[in-house]
This record gives sequence, C-alpha cells and structure tokens, in this order.
Amino acid sequence: MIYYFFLVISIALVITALLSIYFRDLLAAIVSYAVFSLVLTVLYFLLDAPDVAIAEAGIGAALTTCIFVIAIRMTRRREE
Amino acid sequence: MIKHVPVLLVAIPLVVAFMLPIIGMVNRTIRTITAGVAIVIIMVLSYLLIQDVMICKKIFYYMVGSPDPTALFEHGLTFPIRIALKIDQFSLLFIIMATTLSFLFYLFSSQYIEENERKNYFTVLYVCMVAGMMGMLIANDLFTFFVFLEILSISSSALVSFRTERKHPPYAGYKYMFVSSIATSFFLLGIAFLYAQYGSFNIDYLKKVMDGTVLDKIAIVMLILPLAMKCGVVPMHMWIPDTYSEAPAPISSMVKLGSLICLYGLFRIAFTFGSHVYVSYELGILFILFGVLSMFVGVTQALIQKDVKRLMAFHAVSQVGYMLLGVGVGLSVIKSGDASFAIYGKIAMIGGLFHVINNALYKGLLFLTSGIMVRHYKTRDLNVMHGLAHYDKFTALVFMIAALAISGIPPLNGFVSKLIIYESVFHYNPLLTLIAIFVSVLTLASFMKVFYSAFLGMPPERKPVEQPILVKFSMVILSIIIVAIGLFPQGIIKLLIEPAVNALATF
Amino acid sequence: MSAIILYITFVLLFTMGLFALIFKRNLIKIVIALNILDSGMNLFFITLGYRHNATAPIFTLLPWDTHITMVLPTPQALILTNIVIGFATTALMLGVAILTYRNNKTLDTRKLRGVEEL
Amino acid sequence: MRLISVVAIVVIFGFIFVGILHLHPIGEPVGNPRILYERPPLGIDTQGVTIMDDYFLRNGQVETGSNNIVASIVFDYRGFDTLGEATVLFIVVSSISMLFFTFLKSKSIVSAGVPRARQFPRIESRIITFGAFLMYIMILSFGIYLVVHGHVSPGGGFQGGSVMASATALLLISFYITRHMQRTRKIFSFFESLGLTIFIGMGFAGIGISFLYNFLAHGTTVFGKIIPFGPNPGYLISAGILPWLSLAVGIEVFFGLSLILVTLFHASGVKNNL
Repeated sequence: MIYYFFLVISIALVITALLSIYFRDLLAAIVSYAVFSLVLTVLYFLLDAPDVAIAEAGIGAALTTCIFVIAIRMTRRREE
Repeated sequence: MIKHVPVLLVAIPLVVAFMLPIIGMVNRTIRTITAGVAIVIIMVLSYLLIQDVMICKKIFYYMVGSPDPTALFEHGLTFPIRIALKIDQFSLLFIIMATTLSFLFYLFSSQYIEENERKNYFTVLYVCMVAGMMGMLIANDLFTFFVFLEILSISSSALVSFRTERKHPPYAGYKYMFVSSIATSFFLLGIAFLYAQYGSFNIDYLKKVMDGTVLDKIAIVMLILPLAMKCGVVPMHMWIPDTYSEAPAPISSMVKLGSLICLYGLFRIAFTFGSHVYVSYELGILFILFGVLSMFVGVTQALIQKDVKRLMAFHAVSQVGYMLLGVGVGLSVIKSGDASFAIYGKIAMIGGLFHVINNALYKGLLFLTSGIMVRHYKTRDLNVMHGLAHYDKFTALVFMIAALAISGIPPLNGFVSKLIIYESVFHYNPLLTLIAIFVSVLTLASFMKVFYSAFLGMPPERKPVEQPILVKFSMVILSIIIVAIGLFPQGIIKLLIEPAVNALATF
Repeated sequence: MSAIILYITFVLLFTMGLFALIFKRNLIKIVIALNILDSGMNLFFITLGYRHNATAPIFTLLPWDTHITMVLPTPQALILTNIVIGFATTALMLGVAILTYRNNKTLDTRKLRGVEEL
Repeated sequence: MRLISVVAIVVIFGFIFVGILHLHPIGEPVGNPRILYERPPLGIDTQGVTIMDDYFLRNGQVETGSNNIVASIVFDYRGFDTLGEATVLFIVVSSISMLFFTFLKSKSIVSAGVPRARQFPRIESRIITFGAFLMYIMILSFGIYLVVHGHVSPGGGFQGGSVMASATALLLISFYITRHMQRTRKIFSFFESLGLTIFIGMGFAGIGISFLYNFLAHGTTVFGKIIPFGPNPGYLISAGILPWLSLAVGIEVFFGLSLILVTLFHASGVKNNL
C-alpha cells in the first residue's frame, strides 16, 4: 500500500526536479525547487523520519528558497 | 592527560576559532596572538607524540564521549558505536607536517595580509582550516572524515575569494567550491554503499568485515575518485590553476597543504581497503597511471605559462605525480610476494612519502615568494617583471633555494626524495624513471625561466618595500628546513618516514 | 519493482543533477542542480534505514507492543548533518556567485573563461 | 569535451545502477548475508546485537535518558560530527560576513532609514506588517518548542534554529529592518559565538572522563533522571547534557542563519555595488 504513495511521490519529485532544471526563468526554477523540497518533506515523513522532515522543511524549503531569491535579485533573473 | 591528545588537536583550534570574533571586537593584536598561540599549542602537542608513536610504536585510539575513551568497544560489543579517532605513525607524519607548516604560513600571513576588519574573519577561517586538516588526519570514521573535509573545503574556498574587490578571485572560489561539492557528494555515496552492507562507518571495523562484494568495489571507487579530484591529479585538475593563482600567497600554500591532506586520505583508504577487496594491484596501476599523467601534463602546461602563479600551480600538479608514482609502485607490489616488496616497493613508498613532506616545504616557500613578487610588480605577468634581485637579494636567495629544491638539484631535499623514487621505480619499470627524470629536467627549465625574468635583467623602476620581520622570519625557517633535510636526510627518514611506511604497509 | 522504487528515484535525481551540473552554464542554475543532487543523496540515505511496518525512532507516546520495530536512526542523524552542510555550501556558492556577477557583469561560464587572461 | 562528459556520466550512472541492484530491498534489514540476522523484538541487552543501529535502538533510551533516539545519536553518540557541522555553519557565516563586508558599510534601499519612496516594493501595508508580526511570534515560539523538546519529541537544535531563522526571513521581507547593520552584525555574531562556546565548553567540561562525555546523565544531578525502557511521555528535565547542547546549537543556528539572511538582504539593496 505504502509503495503507491512512494510511486506517486517519486513521480512528483522527478517532475519538479526536471522542471527546476528546465526553466530558463530562474525564479520559476527556484519555485519548483521549493515545491521539490516540500514533496521531499512529505516523503521523509512517510519514511518515518520526522526529524529530517522538519529540518528539510525549515532549511530546504524556506531558507534555501529565500537566499536564492535574494541572489537572483542581486544578479539577473533570466538564464542567458 | 596524554590520552586526550587526539581530540585536543581538533578541539583547541575550534574553541579558539569560536571565540575569535568576540576577541576581535575587543583588540586586534590579542586576536592575532591568540590564533597563533592555538596553532603553536597543537604543534607542540604533535611533537610530544613523536616519542610514543614513532619510537615506542604506540597507537592512540580515542572514542569521543565514551566512559573509557581508550577502550575500543563498550559493553562487550564487537563493533564500535561511537566516533573513533586514531593516531598512528602514518597520520602522525602528516600531523607534524601540517601543524608546522600551518604555523609558518600563519606567521607569514599575520603581517602579509593588510590589517583591517576583514582580517578578523581571515584569522577565523584560517584557524578553522587548520582544525579541518587535523580532523581529517585523526578521524578513524568515514563520516567524520567527510565532515572535516567539508570544513576544509568551505573555509579554503572562502579564503581563495578573499580579495573580492578584484575581478577574478570570487569566480576562482566558486570553481573550487563547485569541485569540492561534487567530490564530497560522491564521497558520501561511497559511505552510503558501505553503510548499507555493514552498518558502520568505522574504518578499522569495515576493514575487518569487508569481503569484496561488487558493492565494496563500487564504494571504493566512489571513495577514491573524489579524493583524487581534490588532490588535482590530471583528468580532474582544471580547478588547480585558477584556485592557486587567484588566492593570496599564504592561502595558496595552505590550499596546497590541504590537497596533500586529501592525498593522505587517498593513501589511507587505498591501503586499508585495497587488500581486503583484492584490488590493490589495480589500484596501484591506477595510481601509477594518474601519477605519470599528472607529471607529464602538469609540467608541459607549466612550460608555456606566462603567469608566475599559474606556472607554480601547474608544477603543483606535476609534483603530486611523483608521490602517486612512488606510493603506487609500493601499492601494486604489496601483495605480490614479500621479496619484491622488500626490494623496491617499500623504498618507493619511502620516496613517495618523503616527497610529500619535501614538496609541502618548497612548494609553500615558492608560493610565499611569488606573493612577494606579485606584491612588488603589481602583476603576475612574467614578461613585465625584471631585475628584482638588484634590490631584494633576500627574496632572490630564498626563491633560488626553493626552485633548486623543486628541480632536484643535489644539496637540497627535493634531490633526495626524487633520487629514492628514481632508483626504486627503476626496478619496477625503467620507462617510468626516464619519464620522471625528463619531467624533472623540464621543471628546472621552467624555473630558470622564472628566475631569469623575475630577478635578473634591468633594475626595476622603483625600489621594493622592505618586508616585515615575520614574513622574512617564516621564509628563513622554511629555507633552513629545506637545506637541513637535504643535507641530513637519513635522520628524518629513520625517525618519521620509515615507521609511517611500515604502518601504511600493514594497514 | 516495488522493492527498489526509491532507489530508482535516487538514481534519477542524482543523474539529473549531475547532467545539469555539467551542461548548465548559469552559475545559479548550477547551485540548484547541486541542491537536487544533494537531496537525492539524502533520500538514498534515509531509504537505506527504512523498515516495513516500523515506527519512527522516538519512544514518546508510542503504543506499547513487544514486537515493535523501528526504522534505523543513524541515517537520520547523518542526514540532519548533511542538510545543514548542504545549506552552508549553497549559501557560500551563492554569495560568491553574486560577487562574480558584480565583478564581471555576467553569470555565464562561457563568458567567464577570461579568468585565464591576466 | 561534451562527449567525454556524457560518457563519464553514463559510466557513473552504470556504476550506481549496478550498485543499487546489489543493495538490499527497501524495507528489509540492512546487511550483507554475513551480518544479516533475524531481528528480535526490542529490549535492553547487548546480546545478539550485530549492528550499530540496533544497539542504539535497544540501549540509547536508557543510556542517555532521551526518548528521541535520533537526538541521542546527534548529540551523544556522534556528538563530534555535530560539532563539525556547527563549525561548518560558523565558517559560512564568517565567510559571508567577510565577502560582503564592503556592502555592510554602505546604505541600503531596503533599510528602514531610507525614504519610503525609494523602497522596494513600494507598498508597505499595515495588514502585511501586523500579520507578519503575529506569524513571527508564532513561528518563533514553535522554534523554541522544537529546541527545548529536542530530546522528547521530534526536533532539536538544528531544526528549531532553522525554523526560527525562517521567522527572521519573514520579518525581513515585511519590515525591511536592516538599518543598524553594524550593531546587528555585532550582536548576532556575539550570540553565535556564545552558542558555539557553550557547546564546546560542555565538551570540555566532561574531559575528566572524555571529551563530550554525557557527565550529567546517570548521576544524581538534576538532569540525571533515569528513564525506563519503553514508551513513556518523557521528561523535559532529563538526558544529561543533551538539552544544553541542543540549546547551544539552537542559539548558534538561529543567530548564524539570521546573520546570513540579514547580510545578504542588506547587500541586495546596496545601490552602487561597491
């Protein structure tokens, strides 16, 4: 049963990762990376790792996105 | 108290580094002295261990946080549950090298780097870098090794981009960090494969239970390639020239020292796991291949450079080749029967390890002199430089000593280790010796070029500034050590290198 | 298939990250790729410690059962470490990339080749 | 060159793929056949324990007095790694401060001292600031809860610290407070060093026995409460030095990450990037 969850989440992970590599608009890429992190958080929770899930939500989804956005604001938004 | 020395080697630099920002707010002179004192303390501690480890053949184990730190296993278990630290003859050799050289480079940097508020952070990162090196050297646990590898690479990368106001250093730091991140990711993958099978990270325990499955072989490749990448052997050497040439002079020397520490990890993992997974012959051949490629490509690239620091960086690549060649020959014959190992394999390893020490000494000295040259001429272009020897005879002399040492000219230390490598490798395959001698000749040629263009010729337009006392002092000490090892190599080989080689061969 | 599904996810993420690392030219995109590679690595480690029908390794408010099993705790502890290290790497690389942009007015690695010149 | 890269990646892919085919199936016990074992039910003993994790699950709770086995590994059994990890964070904070030092001295358009018209974005609504303030308090208290209850429920220094630091990010984007940059930097840097010094000081305090030894547990001290094996609600005041280390790491992570965010945020508003 839980493997169906794993399958769905894996597909979501791969798609979001592909999107964040594919987008040439860096802001969109980073938003998909944030979604990737959130999906990963759910996966960690299903894998019985609540400690890691909290850390991934706090660091991966929130803070990493935040410094990425700051970095884009200081450089340029589009990948040339 | 001596049983706590392994952990103190890491803890003392760390506790000082943590308090340096606060001390730096109060007084800058006290900050500089405190950091220096921390490095001196670990240097003295490492010298105190020579008697026990090198002569009495005692091995220090330390279980961090255990009720009885020297006991390997707790509660009658057959496997370690805590983080293990270990100092044996092989690691002590590198510890002594690292502490001594980082102290000398610190003396140089304390007056070479101009004093402003950014120097607070410079000092903090420098001390953290020393702590990272120490952690890698004493770790007997793969994950701890990984964590301290990260400490070393992150602090080096930040220091490489220290001069942010110039055009290129940030990108050099980025490149270095990029390479180290890929390397550490692969290293972690190797750790994961080993953990998946044996449920442990302890190197000694893994060695005991390993039985050569396919996963083990993959894991060893994953552990060795990243470390080779961090040493800059040839297929993965693209980061070396930028990093070494854009960093401030003392940091170039420190990054070079750090890459030698990665070489330590490479040798240790190859010798520990190689024979238990039945791949030591293949690994030895791989090392020799890497070594020959590095020597050749490094020196041919160096010949055509016009930039003095890039030239030295490519020579660093080429010098790593010698060490890999010496130790690789030893590794490939270590299991082929004791006779051939006793005849030349062990001697080749002595040559390789001796070359590590010599290389760290003269390469560090060369980078330091290049810093003084660049500071005087305000450029790194050899075509613009001329005639520094007219005014600054001291730098010319020091550079001469280091350049002759790296080219293997008789009274200096480079000659001794290169001769040992030539003689022993000749028994293995004469062609390798020919290549090594050829590379050595090319090295001499390119350094003659540097000496000719930077120090000889028309006097420069303006007089050089007198160097501060500590800058001169550190360079004098390094030259004295180079000459002393060159004149009396037997002492240091008997005292330090031979026990290290014996420990390495029995891993 | 069901037994190695998460391993396959890890391999896909890792390879995707590696491809992007090598073929992408934008400094910030490279950092994103590095993060994806790192996340794949973390997922792999956690998957190694997973057990069927097990609980999280926390005893608080656990229903008591003598045949209880728990997932392995060590990978979780290590991944906590690795997440923080990954964040640290990201922050430093982004900081350096910002300074590179300020000094060179570009983030494209092909245009940054000029580092070799003096 | 591209071809070589593709070949290298494909080779690596092959290596990893062969590797995962040889791994144990997901959800089965770790181990190769030599160490594989039938897993007995949980209990306090060291008999028949063949891998490290099993020892932690069986004895970690009683030995350290912490219900959260992950916390007991992070701060007790592998505390030295945690020290290294905290050092990594410290290094990055120092590096960011070093690299952006010239930015910190100049005025930033995101700071509250600059006239309202030049701010970015221009609108600063009362609803946003008030809502953000409420959220800030809530996130902060959740973070403190995570730090303090690290050894009882999921959480700990790193998680709590990062959650609190995300509250700082919220405060930054809604209030733009980076006016007193020099003072902020000094205060944050001081508290970060303080947290780390507490951590390593706890390590040195146990050096009569060994570095990072959990000297407060299994004693008659306040924090040495004996926790019985098995499910229990847990006690806040237990687990020896674990809560202290967790607190130290929480302080360090909160101030360190906040300093990174504040520095980068301030620098992003500096006009003529010096």
